[in-house]
Amino acid sequence: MKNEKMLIVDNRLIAAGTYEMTLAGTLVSEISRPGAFLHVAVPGEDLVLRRPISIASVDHEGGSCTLIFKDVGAGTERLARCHPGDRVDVLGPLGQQGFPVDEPYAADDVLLIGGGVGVPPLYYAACELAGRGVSVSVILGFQTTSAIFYEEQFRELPGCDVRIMTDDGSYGQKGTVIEAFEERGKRPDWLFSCGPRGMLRAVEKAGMHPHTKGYVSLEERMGCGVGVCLACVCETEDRSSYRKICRDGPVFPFKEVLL
Amino acid sequence: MKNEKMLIVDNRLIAAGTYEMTLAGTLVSEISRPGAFLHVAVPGEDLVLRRPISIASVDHEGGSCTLIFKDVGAGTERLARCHPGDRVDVLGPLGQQGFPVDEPYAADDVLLIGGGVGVPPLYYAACELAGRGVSVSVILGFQTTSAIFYEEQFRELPGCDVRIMTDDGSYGQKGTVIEAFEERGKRPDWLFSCGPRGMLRAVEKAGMHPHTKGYVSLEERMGCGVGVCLACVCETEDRSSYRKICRDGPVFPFKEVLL
Amino acid sequence: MMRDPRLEVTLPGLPMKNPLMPASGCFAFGREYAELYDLNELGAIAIKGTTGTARLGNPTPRVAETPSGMLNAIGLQNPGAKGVRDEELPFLETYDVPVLANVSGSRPEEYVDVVKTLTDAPNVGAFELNISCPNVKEGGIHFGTDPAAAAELTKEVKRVSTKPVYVKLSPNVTDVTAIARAVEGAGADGLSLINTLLGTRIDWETRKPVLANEKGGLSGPAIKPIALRMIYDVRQVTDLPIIGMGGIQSTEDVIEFMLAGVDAVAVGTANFSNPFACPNIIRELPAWLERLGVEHIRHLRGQGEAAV
Amino acid sequence: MMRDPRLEVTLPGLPMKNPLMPASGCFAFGREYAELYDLNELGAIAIKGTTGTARLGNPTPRVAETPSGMLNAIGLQNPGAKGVRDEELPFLETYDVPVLANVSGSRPEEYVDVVKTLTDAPNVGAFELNISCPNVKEGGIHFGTDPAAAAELTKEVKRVSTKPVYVKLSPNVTDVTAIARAVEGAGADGLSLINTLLGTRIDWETRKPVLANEKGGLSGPAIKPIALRMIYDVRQVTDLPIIGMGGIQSTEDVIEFMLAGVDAVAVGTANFSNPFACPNIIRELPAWLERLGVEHIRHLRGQGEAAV
Ligand SMILES: Cc1cc2nc3c(=O)[nH]c(=O)nc-3n(C[C@H](O)[C@H](O)[C@H](O)COP(=O)(O)OP(=O)(O)OC[C@H]3O[C@@H](n4cnc5c(N)ncnc54)[C@H](O)[C@@H]3O)c2cc1C
Ligand SMILES: Cc1cc2nc3c(=O)[nH]c(=O)nc-3n(C[C@H](O)[C@H](O)[C@H](O)COP(=O)(O)OP(=O)(O)OC[C@H]3O[C@@H](n4cnc5c(N)ncnc54)[C@H](O)[C@@H]3O)c2cc1C
Ligand SMILES: Cc1cc2nc3c(=O)[nH]c(=O)nc-3n(C[C@H](O)[C@H](O)[C@H](O)COP(=O)(O)O)c2cc1C
Ligand SMILES: Cc1cc2nc3c(=O)[nH]c(=O)nc-3n(C[C@H](O)[C@H](O)[C@H](O)COP(=O)(O)O)c2cc1C
Ligand code: FES
Ligand code: FES
Repeated sequence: MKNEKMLIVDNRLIAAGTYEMTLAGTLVSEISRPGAFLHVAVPGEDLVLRRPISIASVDHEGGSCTLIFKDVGAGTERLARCHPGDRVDVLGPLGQQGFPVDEPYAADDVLLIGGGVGVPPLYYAACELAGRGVSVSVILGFQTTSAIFYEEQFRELPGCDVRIMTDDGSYGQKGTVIEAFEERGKRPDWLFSCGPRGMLRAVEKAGMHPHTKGYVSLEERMGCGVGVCLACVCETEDRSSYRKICRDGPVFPFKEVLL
Repeated sequence: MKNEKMLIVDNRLIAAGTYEMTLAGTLVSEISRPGAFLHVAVPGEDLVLRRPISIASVDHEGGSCTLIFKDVGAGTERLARCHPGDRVDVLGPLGQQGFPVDEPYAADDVLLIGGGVGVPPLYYAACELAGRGVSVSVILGFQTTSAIFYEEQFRELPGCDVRIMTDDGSYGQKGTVIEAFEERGKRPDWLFSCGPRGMLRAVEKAGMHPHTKGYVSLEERMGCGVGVCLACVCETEDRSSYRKICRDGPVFPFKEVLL
Repeated sequence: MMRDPRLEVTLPGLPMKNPLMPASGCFAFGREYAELYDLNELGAIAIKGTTGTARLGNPTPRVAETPSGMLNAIGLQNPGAKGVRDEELPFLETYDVPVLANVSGSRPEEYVDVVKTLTDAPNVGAFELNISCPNVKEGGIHFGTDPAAAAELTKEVKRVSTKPVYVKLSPNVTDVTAIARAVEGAGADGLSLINTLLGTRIDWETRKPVLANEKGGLSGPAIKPIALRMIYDVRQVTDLPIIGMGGIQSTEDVIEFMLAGVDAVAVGTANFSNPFACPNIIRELPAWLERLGVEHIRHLRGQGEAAV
Repeated sequence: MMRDPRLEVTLPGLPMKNPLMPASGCFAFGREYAELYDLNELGAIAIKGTTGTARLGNPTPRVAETPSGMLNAIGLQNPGAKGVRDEELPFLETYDVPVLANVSGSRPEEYVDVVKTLTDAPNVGAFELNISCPNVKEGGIHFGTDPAAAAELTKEVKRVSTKPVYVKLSPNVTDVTAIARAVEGAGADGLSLINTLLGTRIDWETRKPVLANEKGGLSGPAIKPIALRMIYDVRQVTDLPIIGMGGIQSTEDVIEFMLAGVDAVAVGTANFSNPFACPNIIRELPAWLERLGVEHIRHLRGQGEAAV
């Protein structure tokens, strides 16, 4: 974990309201886990809380990493307006538990299910898996055509099978990722998922076979991002205690947490 | 009075911690009075009060005007860091009473006394006077060589006699503007002054002959800048009432206000 | 200016074209901003706090800056009730906008005097008793922190007023709902909240408080969450009309205050940073109603309360 | 890390290398920030509010953002006094930094229990009674708003504590000096102020309060002028040591709090925006002393009071 004023190398609109920001800095060398996130300070003094954004990809040789974020409020709007050459204050990488991309065997059936801006950490996971020779199936859900991003990038990964679902059917198949998941029939050995809470609940309901090793990346409003303030907790499945999403996660086995 | 996001055409360091910012916009057409000021919003959302800065010169044909300000705190620091091409939210021109530059005759003895960042509105006044064929004497006080600005610009005005005083004697003559004023002997017909309160008091004490028409530009912490909040008052000489510096001034006859 | 029936709200004494008014002390008596836009756009106008006789106010500096806020210690500089009646209200009469006359004083008799002097002015729609000005030493705030004193003052004013009376509550209290209930019991027709929070700043260079008055009232966005909380709490104990204020800068803020339970809002400090704050918000409101799927702005009132 | 004698301050139970400590609830029990810097740099450490038995706290969302501030409604999630004693304090014992143990509870007996459990821990230098947590329904804040209840609680705790006791005052009161005097009379060894101000935010999309708990405590730069004012006022009525907090972000802020009358400061919310806030300020302090021409930081204490 480092605190660094990273250089914005690139910041571009890649889909409706969705930006891809490339950051360079020494903390890139510490990034190793898909699911890890950066806690990004918003330019301007009035917003005191940092914004957690998942790492979408990392280029260790080039010393840069990529975030993909949607402009949904005051903070992401300002980040969207940043220019290459600007610097942004970043704390990270954060999160001690990511997607276990080192574990699947090449023959395993690995399925990634992502919705909207839940897609970025899955892309990082897919890159790592592909790098290890594991082929993955990906189901991505978006509201509509204009919201889709990274379809090509996924397709370019060796052995990556990509299915796009849109709510309005304007691209790919009309329907939710759950429908695609159910249509698929066979239950995967590994299931990595990230997206809106409702989608994650539906995935859990639809997909958790005893032998499926399912992992989910969670979101919650954060303060510190490092585990001291206790803002970002989620209940454990048995409701007996809490996990800190920022530190214990943000990725958890489906079985561990209550969605 | 207009509220406009003016374009920063230029912003450069011209002396120690002192910046010259050139702004373009339609409100320039309303600028007519030396002494008038702009109420400048500071970039960033956390500083809610605007900063009052005197107009140092105006170029009606080019549609631009110039401010000269010193970086003395959070607001002026951020303004100093603005780049050409940025926009800055400006309310102005403000102040209904400026230096009466239309009144002196060519033969009148007109003296301008300025200290530090009190110099800018006097430069605007000197330009107007010179334009009307009135020659002026100028006494400018600065702390030290590195703080001096606009000496050349004053000297280039036709008939302008410039004397520079420095506190440490590192340039011009060592001493205060008051010493230069007293050495000068004869009392002027017109005296326009702007600078720290202490300097203004000393000028008043040293210089107010019954026939001298003396004017002073005042500073006070401001809220609205337009006369509604009553933050920026100064007492009248007889202590019976208040004047609003932002609206009734910022220039007043020495006799009207209590310094 | 277009009138939009979806924005019209009627509060006691204040038939408003829209729920927006400039807050007391942040608009003087309207002359200055009238040079910038047509005051007829406003729902109402709260005028500067008026006392029995003219006051000069506090020495300067009277304002200081704080993170997302400002401190003021103007000290109720105003021309006195007669001055306001004879010099200021006639100017505002040229507009079709009701005036909310903000009344201050050191003793109950002073409040009563001001109300007597202004109550027959045709454009005064209602009074707003400032029982919470933190910036004058002799009184004012005392009425705002003691429920019994607040109630007594309300009663005395109600006795002489021919117009509805709003009481402007102080946030510098342990339990704002107790004051709200007390003044409701005493016959208040409405409430305004919040006034400023007491604060200070100290200058490390001079080693003195920045304000000549040492302390001042904190306003601006910084206090918005406190204002919302107090309104939210007061809305649970009374159905009186509430004029909400404290840090409102944007149309979104107005919606948030509505959801917390207000009937109308006042915009104070934001006028200083953006002199067009009021008309801009008014013009943006219709689009927000559509976005929210609301037929009339009053339907938002109190809709943000958790259904517990 | 260099020790600078000009920064050393000694408060009851807390011999501090410098007047800076992280504020309770904003540093947990030190483990996380210990990964970022050497905790030995700190003057002291205020640990998370500890209750008699473990608490799970409130549902999420537990934080919301506000202009220059934040709201929190954590609800005192903590492992309970025994957990803190057995699991957390031993870790902090590896550092040469006194601990200020923040104590919370619903009933006086709970405070007493916690203090009994922790009072013999070797690195607990003093207790800080959190009589002002706005985020748990059953009590806590009641002790903070009633002088008699605050005094009674202080007395009971003093009876069992072998360490000095600081009382952390609530800003949600009409007269903070009354509480300060009451707890001083009851034997408090020092004061901490301020805790958070009650606030709320409402989401226009969901039309519900942003916080699951509806309301939360406002902290951060927004509250700084209120904190300074309360400290300034309390300093006029007592000579007790004061630990000041509320919106401190920079070295300049620390100087301002010193001038207002504190003996030491605590940094809360700023840790979240800048995890190095504490060590950065500590490293900058010596240069500021030179700039101010002050031989020892304690010479600034209360120097910002107007000479009236
Ligand atoms: C571990 C993690 C990874 C994330 N990764 C991504 C990503 O890769 N791409 C992306 O677009 N978004 C991601 N998010 C969501 C992102 O943090 C929010 O969209 C963002 O904080 C919104 O900030 P805002 O100022 O624009 O919105 P506002 O609504 O103005 O924010 C107000 C406050 O609420 C918080 N907040 C609002 N929405 C969320 C949310 N969904 N999750 C957490 N905090 C929220 C903000 O951080 C801020 O403190 C992630 C969230 C978490 C927790
Ligand atoms: C009519 C008028 C004309 C001015 N013209 C110039 C000029 O041409 N060049 C120049 O350098 N300065 C000028 N000043 C002073 C300038 O306004 C302040 O230096 C500036 O506001 C400081 O802001 P800050 O944020 O850097 O300082 P901070 O100290 O951080 O400011 C804090 C608050 O105090 C106010 N403040 C601080 N110092 C002053 C001051 N001297 N006068 C008024 N408000 C102050 C700020 O506006 C702000 O609200 C003028 C002031 C007035 C009233
Ligand atoms: C400069 C200034 C002067 C004020 N004068 C008065 C006043 O005379 N009477 C009054 O009731 N409130 C007065 N107030 C308080 C405002 O009306 C309002 O309640 C408060 O500022 C909160 O709103 P805001 O955050 O939008 O400014 C004044 C506020 C400011 C900033
Ligand atoms: C997330 C969070 C948790 C807190 N928990 C506690 C606590 O357990 N006990 C306590 O006395 N104060 C607690 N506080 C209050 C802080 O210690 C401090 O008094 C307050 O936040 C003001 O300081 P600041 O503005 O620097 O944050 C908490 C504050 C925050 C933001
Ligand atoms: S955000 Fe602070 S504990 Fe997770
Ligand atoms: S600054 Fe508001 S009256 Fe002058």
